[in-house]
Amino acid sequence: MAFSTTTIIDGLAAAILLTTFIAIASNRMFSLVRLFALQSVALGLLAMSVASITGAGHIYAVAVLTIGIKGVVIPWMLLYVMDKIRTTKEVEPLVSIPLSLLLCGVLTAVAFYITEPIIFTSGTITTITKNCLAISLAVVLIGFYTMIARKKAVTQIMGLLTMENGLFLAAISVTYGMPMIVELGIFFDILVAVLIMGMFAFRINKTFDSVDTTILRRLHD
Amino acid sequence: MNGQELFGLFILTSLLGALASLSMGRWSKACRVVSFSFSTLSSMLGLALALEVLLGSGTVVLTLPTAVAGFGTFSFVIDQLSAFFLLAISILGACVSIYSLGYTKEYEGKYSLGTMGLLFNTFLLSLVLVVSADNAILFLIMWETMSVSSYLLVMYENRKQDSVSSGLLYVVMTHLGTALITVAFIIMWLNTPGDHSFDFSAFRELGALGAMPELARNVAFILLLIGFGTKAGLVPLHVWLPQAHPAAPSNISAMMSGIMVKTAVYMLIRCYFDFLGTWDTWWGLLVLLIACISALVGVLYALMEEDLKRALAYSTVENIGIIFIALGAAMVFESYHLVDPVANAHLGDLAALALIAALFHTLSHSLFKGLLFMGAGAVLHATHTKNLEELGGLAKRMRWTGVLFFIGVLSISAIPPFNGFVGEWLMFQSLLLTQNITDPMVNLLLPVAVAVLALTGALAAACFVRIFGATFLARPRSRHAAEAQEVPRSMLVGMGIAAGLCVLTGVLSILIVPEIDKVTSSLLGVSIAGKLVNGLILSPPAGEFSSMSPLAIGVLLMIAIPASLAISRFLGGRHKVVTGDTWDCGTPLTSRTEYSASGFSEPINRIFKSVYRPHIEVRTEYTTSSLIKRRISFSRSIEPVFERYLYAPTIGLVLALARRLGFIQRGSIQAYLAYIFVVLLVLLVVFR
Amino acid sequence: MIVEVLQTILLVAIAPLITGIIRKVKAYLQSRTGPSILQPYRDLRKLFSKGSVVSKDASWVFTITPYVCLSAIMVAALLVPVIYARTFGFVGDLIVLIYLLSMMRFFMALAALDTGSAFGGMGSSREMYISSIVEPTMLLSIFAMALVAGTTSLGNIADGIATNGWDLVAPTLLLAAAAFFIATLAENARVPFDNPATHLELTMIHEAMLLEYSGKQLALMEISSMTKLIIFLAILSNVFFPWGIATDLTVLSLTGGLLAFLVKVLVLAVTIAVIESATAKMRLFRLPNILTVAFILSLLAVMSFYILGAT
Amino acid sequence: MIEYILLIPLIIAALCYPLRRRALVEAVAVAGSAVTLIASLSISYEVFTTGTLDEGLLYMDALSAYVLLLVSLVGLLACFYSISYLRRELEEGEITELKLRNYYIFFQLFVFTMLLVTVSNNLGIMWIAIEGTTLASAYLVGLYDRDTSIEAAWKYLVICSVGITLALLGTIIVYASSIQVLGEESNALNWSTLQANASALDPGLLKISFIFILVGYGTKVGLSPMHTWLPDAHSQAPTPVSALLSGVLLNCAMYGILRFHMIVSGSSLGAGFSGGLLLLFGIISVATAGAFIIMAKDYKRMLAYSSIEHMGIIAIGFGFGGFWGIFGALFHMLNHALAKTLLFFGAGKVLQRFHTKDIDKVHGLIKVLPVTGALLLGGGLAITGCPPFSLFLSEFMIMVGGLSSQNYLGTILYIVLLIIVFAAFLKHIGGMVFGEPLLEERPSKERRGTDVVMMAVLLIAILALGLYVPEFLNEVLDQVYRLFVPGGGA
Repeated sequence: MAFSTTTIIDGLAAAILLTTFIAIASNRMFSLVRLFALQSVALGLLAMSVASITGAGHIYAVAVLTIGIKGVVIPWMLLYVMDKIRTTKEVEPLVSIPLSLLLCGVLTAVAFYITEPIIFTSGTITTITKNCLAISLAVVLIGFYTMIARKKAVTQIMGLLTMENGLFLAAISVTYGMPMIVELGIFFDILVAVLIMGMFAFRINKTFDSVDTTILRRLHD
Repeated sequence: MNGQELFGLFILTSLLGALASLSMGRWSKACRVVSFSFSTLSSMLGLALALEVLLGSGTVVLTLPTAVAGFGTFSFVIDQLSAFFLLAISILGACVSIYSLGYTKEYEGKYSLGTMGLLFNTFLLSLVLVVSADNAILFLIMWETMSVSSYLLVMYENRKQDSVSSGLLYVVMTHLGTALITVAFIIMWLNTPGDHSFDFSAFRELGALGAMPELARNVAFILLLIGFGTKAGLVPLHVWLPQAHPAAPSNISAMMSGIMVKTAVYMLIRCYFDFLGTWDTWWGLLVLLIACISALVGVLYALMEEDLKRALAYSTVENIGIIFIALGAAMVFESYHLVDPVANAHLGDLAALALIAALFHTLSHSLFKGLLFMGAGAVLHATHTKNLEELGGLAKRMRWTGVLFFIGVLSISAIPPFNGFVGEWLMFQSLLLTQNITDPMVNLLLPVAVAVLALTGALAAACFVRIFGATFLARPRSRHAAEAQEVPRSMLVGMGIAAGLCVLTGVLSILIVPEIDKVTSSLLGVSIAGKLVNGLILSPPAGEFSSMSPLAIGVLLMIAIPASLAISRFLGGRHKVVTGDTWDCGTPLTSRTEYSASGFSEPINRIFKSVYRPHIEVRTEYTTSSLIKRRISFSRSIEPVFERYLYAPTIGLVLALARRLGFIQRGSIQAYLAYIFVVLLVLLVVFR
Repeated sequence: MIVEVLQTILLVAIAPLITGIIRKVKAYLQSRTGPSILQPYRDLRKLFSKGSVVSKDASWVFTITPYVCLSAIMVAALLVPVIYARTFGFVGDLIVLIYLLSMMRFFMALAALDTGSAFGGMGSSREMYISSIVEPTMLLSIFAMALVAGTTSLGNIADGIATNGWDLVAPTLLLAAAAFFIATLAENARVPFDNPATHLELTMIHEAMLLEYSGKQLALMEISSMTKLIIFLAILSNVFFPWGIATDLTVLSLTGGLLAFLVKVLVLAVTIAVIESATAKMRLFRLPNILTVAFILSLLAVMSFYILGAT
Repeated sequence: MIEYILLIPLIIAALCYPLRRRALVEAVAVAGSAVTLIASLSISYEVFTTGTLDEGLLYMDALSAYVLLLVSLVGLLACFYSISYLRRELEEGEITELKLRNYYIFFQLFVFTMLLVTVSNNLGIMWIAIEGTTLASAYLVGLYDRDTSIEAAWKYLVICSVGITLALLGTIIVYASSIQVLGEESNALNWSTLQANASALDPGLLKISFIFILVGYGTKVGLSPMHTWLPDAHSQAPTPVSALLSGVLLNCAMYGILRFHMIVSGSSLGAGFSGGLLLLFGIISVATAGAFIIMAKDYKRMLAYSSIEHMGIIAIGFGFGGFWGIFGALFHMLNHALAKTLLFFGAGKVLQRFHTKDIDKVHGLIKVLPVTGALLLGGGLAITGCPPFSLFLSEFMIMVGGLSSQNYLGTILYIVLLIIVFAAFLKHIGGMVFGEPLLEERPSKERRGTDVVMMAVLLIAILALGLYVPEFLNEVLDQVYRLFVPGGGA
């Protein structure tokens, strides 16, 4: 049982990393959102698996919230925003896709390099899911990288969300989730953040006739 | 009234004066009178306080609540050394206050006199508190209060771009100095015994040999020298001085040049002789070296300067150099004396002599430089120009100003029996009596200081002939000068007191030197008054070396001048004095044919060409024919060596670096995120 | 006390004579008859009986300068040993002397500027320029002697060296004397620094400063200049080579001192005259070269005192 | 007890919502801020006298109380200043009535989040609160409908969110290390517990987590090179908000770092690791800020860079450690808050008079706005660390801290940079205050309202603190300092 569940967990973690890579490779906005939804669902399933092992009730709740908010509500909101501001359908990366993929590969290696002592050497962390830490850090870094390498405001929001997913994975993997109240607060914050950012994306579009953030260069020294 | 009450009253008066000026800012005239009456009054109180301590014995102590526990006791103590500087501050403060009554009139309606009164009173107060602070932090606070108030006063004519940039240079330099002083104090604090203390009483315990590690002592010495040297105007830290002094209103220049730069002398004396102890001979030699350079550079630049006040400012650099020559000599002697007080007892005497010379010259310089700046202010007041090439002929138009300025010029040129001469005489004596130092290298270096002192004196005389000549003599070179009128009486009174004291402190130096000896003996523990003064004669301590009596010289001159007058009357009888034109070789003379100030200094410019690196530009405009010239214009500029080769590159470097760094804030959010990304990765990889 | 006053009066009294002698010797060397050696006295008498013309541009500085100059030089004369190695030492020492001379020059330079004449300005400028190097030279060279004698009082220096003999002083003395001699020429406006006989506008220095003076005022200035010259000669002969000077108050030694002084001064006067006849005036801007040499010589004199370890 | 203080701004925000009259909104907002201050004072008094207040999720010790006081004090000042400032903006048509009301609502929410930062015990909640500050203030930063304000708000939002996200990862890692020791208890994320058990925590994890925290919250603090949002946001926000951002928001974020710093210092890593990093980033920040102050063209941006500089100084102080370093840094938090508030208030007045943020276009303030000009100059001298202002004392203490902890290189850099900043800052301020005004002349007298009085009071306060630090403040700072000594310290 334990064997098979950890296999599932590892598989889901790998799926999350994979979706992140595909998101880097994709150049259609809609597929980005869909990939994000997929990733969130995978994350929710992973949380459920963990919950099934540890039997911690609040993780189930968190898993449901993840699937509900990140897998459904937020993608829907993003699609709504994209629809409203009628942006082009292309992603418009700053760095070419092959190079990005290469860099993200490097980032994954770096993430593993960084977390390696924590996972294997120190032995302080005893969770069965600790191997996922490297993947979660990789997802955080790649999400971060997305924000740097993409032009559009919406893609930046999605990069941030990807980072959050990575974080969430980390939380699950090394601590079996944060205390409930904290989790709830975090979800609330993320939701509000996306809302506000979406609003600003509107305002940017209205003011500049574009959601390209590289033209936001009035303020400089 | 005892000393403490007097001190309290002094502080109260100053504060009241400051507040009163601030609140009366609306009524210019009343404000002018009130603020400077208050400052005169407080100066008088300061004078009384100084005399009480100097003539009596013991100290006056005033304690404030401490800012932060751990900072020690915030108290003001007036001991002999403080009292001496308090004396100088009060005298000049009183003169300048009276002078300002009239001088500031021209600011009515242009700038706020309330501000002037506020700042002037604060400045005066902070000067006194600087020389009496008895705690390192309290001292720093007062020191910067002094700097800031003087900075604001320099910027008083704040709509002139010139004042603003000069003020900035000044405040930045002085801040730099303060930073170094602060570090030095912290180093000293770290070495105070037991539970570290910022009190000066704890600092005094550092003077024992070995109380501080060698490195810490030397670092503290260097930092203090640079820090206070900045304020004093030692080369190459002097650059602010010729900028700030001319930009300030003249009453402020007088205070700054006359007394503010001396507070650095005060504190260096206290730090070196009172706290650290001058155990190393090289300290004194270094001071001597820098002092020699300062004296020479100061006077050389003063000779070339066409701005009256700037020339005076450079002359301050020179005189600070002279004071530091004596100070350095005292440090050299004291270093031998400290090591072996018995065998080198005579060197202890010499140290005392050199220190007396330094202090005497400090007092004299505050008087005559104050006087000269006030005189320059009077000239400025009457002619609205301080360009030497536009002045001239004022001796006839401003008779009293001319006479008073002349007394200042005589004093600063060390003409006997004025006070400037007495100071230099004492210095020469202390430098010449060095045969008994066992180190031959030191023996060789001291004559160089003598040579520099002599050279400086001669050049200074040339400089002041030029300044006085160009300003007051011959014909006016511009309409401003031609229409000049005598200044108001209060200004003359202020200058008159200073001029009178220049003469008195010279002629009656016999009375003053013993008092200064009390000051130095409180520091060095050696009193030489008994050896120095016999009746009317000043003679240095080493037996029959030499003697001099300023009083006798004064009396002799006073006899000789009427005598020569009488003789010339007597010989050949009375004859008429006819007034006529100056010999003009047949072509009428105009003010344009006079020797100009630049012309006057041209030969010296030639000798010291390698120092000045003059840049001469002659431009000729022709008429239609290339043979007939329409006009020829000539301009000569000397290279500002320190500004160009020391300061400009430093500033340039900082600016270039800043500009380089500017690329990081280009507005791209992607780039901004990338910085965070990179920092994060680097830290994680380094510290994983 | 009386002797001190008397020797000062003697010094002042023979001052014009020395000037006369120098002129006479120069005339002789140039194969002229030349005026009598008493001619300077006659000139002075003549000048005293004349009125003065004062420029309308001049101020009080111009008026007081002759009196101040004369007074300063008289006070200075009090400090110089002539025939007896005691002076009014308590009044001042060599530093006072040098600064009194500087006072005289200071006033002269100002007075020259006062009339607004270009010549005056030129003379004043050049005078201050030369003196800026000459003054330290004088000071240092006498300091060298002061170190040797252990006192800066001129009388005591003379006394000390006269009593102690040659071995005490040799190298320091020679260097210092050479420097001081150059300084003497420069200070007294002699060739090669200046030509006392010229009124050629572009070359004169000292005379340019006196150009506007006339009558009595000129006479006073002339006396001052002449006295200045003899003071320098007296210092040369009695501070650097004090042998023969009276060190006690016997008639014999005083007479000996007088004779020695006259002989020494005469020798110096002739030397000056010979130099003036044999050399040409230097270009103004080449003067620093020789002056700097003198300055370095004097510095070396002081240093050699320490280097050679004399006490 | 503590929750009341949190409720006040929330209630006020809610009260403002239905109000339609401008004056009423203003009155309610100011009254609310005043009540907040009073409540903070009383609760802080209790903390300072009894030591700590423990209410589970909410917890206060001296450090919390100290920062709490700063928040509510500057909050009140800024709220008060907002009245005249925003009325003027309304007159000029820069904002609408609706925006004005929303402004006060978000203002109170902003204050609420900052208060929450200081009183939360749980590091997770603290994280939520800090993220909340970003969200609440983003509206305020982007209040004006100008393209530049939107740009600034966007950058602020995105960059700070990213930073905060990283900080959450740091928090998670700390949590991971703590549940190994404490088990999965609800207080395993409480810093009070963590600090008490710091020595048992795994140093490797703490290291990684502190890096995330430093980079994450450091973004919010404005440590260079994560500071990039700061000048944009400060220059575009309405001036009272800039004051609030500079004066206390940065301190709040710094508070977040400090909590972790205390935990890490208590662990087997000692204070060297986190202190060293703080020192490093402090110096980089001061250097960067210095460079930009030198090149500054916009005075509000210059003030923002100066905030970066001062946060760097505070970081340096904590980095040096020791009594004087920490004491100085704490004191500097207060001083900087007061001085920067003063400067922003002055800058606001200048902006409304000259309608430009260009340094080169503002001259002769002393003539045009004599009192503001004088106060601005005083503030400029104060902020650059000139005695007799209190910033000198705190900077001096940090210097003492540096030399006594034998960080010679650090101290030298610190001093050199301070001098450079001093020169550059005064050059700009001097150029603005003095000189001949270039104003197209519409001679109008300076409005000397309550805002000028407030500025004067602030200046007098920093002047007085520079000469004498009252006994109680001394005591408070000392109490706070003792929290930094591992093991509670005596």
